[in-house]
Amino acid sequence: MTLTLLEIVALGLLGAAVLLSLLRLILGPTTPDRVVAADTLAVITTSGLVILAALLGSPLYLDVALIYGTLAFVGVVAIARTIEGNG
Amino acid sequence: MTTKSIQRPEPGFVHGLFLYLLVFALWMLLVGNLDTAEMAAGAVVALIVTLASRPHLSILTGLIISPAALLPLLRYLGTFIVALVQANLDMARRVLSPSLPLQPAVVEVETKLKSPLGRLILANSITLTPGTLTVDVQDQVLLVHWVDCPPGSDLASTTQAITSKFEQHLKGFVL
Amino acid sequence: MRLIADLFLVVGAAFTLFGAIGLIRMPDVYNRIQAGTKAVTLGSLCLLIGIALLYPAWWSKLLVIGVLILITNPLGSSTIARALLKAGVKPWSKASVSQAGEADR
Amino acid sequence: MSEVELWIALILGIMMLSSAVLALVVKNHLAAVAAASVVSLGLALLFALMRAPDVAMTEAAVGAGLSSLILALALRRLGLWQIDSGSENSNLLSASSKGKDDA
Repeated sequence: MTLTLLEIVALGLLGAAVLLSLLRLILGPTTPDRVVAADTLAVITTSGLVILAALLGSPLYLDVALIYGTLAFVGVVAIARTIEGNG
Repeated sequence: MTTKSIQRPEPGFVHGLFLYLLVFALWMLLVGNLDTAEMAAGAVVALIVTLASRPHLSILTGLIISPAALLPLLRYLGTFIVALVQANLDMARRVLSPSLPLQPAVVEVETKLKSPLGRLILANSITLTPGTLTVDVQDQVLLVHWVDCPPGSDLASTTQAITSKFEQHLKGFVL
Repeated sequence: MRLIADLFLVVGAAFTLFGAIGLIRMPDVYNRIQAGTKAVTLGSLCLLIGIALLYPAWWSKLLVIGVLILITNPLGSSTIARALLKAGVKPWSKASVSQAGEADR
Repeated sequence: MSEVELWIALILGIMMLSSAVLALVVKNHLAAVAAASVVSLGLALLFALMRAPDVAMTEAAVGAGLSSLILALALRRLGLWQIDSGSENSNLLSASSKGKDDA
């Protein structure tokens, strides 16, 4: 599909958001900052997969987004339990 | 996160049926068409899932399952969406302003909801409303991290204002 | 139709960008969690609505993904915040600590 | 490949490379797990961009979900879960994370 100008602007904003979150992941002075940045990146990626599905015009990629969203949540909860220690 | 002080009633047949219908609806949404074979497979799978999750069914006992609960649910969703958009506009204004107006504090908020499910929904909605983040849920008390706690304000009344907006609708469909 | 969908897409991407800016600018972990989770949740929902307007045939799966994000994202950030509090990370506050809430565990 | 896909691939490449390097150099194990999950996240998107949804699905399931789950739980079992207080930035986190040393 051919993209309109607004869609290209939206993609650019999303790319900037990814890069800024990545900056927080790299800089982030503490470990919790990095975990939060990874969590945010995971959610952005989930919606990014949906946008990719629209870009490629195939609903197959929606399943990838669904699985990714579910399992990223599981991973985040596991990391949080690890931070919590034996609480 | 289970609280032992709460008396949980035994989950009845209605809750099992509710979960069955929920899983079946999820199956149909994932399949995306109304094929007869798919519906039969969905019925079987939903039955298996419902039977397998019997020991954990007690989380649903907080739910009031009746047609009269539908209206509060819709009103709650409306309030929630408005609050979500407000929260984002507020956060955008806060983030974009150069001086970064912040006055964070952790406050305690009491809730009147009794069931774990109700507290879960309340905590989730508080996380998504302007300037607040639920940190922990102890029995009756939610620990809420608040971005902009105005100095000198009356903590008790302002924090009640956070919850009461949701509670009055939530009371309609959860205990 | 295309225009409305595009507007939703741009608004969603802008909210996501605000969330990322908040992630950079906020002074401590709790505030970063707040900025991140709120803005990214609404941003993702707006993006999903935009895609649903572009491809109306996909509504069912998009609905499932939207509900999934709406439930899991605040839950996940709340879990992280709770773990941080239990691990003893103190919330940041301005120089005048006197007004801060006293709910210290 | 159209031009838009090239730009997306560029951003994904930056993301994967930098977080892979971060996973190697960072001191804290938990931060390394988070960085590694970001790498597999970018890899899943890259596979989807190359029109391989099945591989992307596997990568999303194994890389993003299960590997971070298993690694985090292993760190917890081994008692390596201490969070650091960062690089001496007293304004950000003052004298924190000393709370629980009794693993």
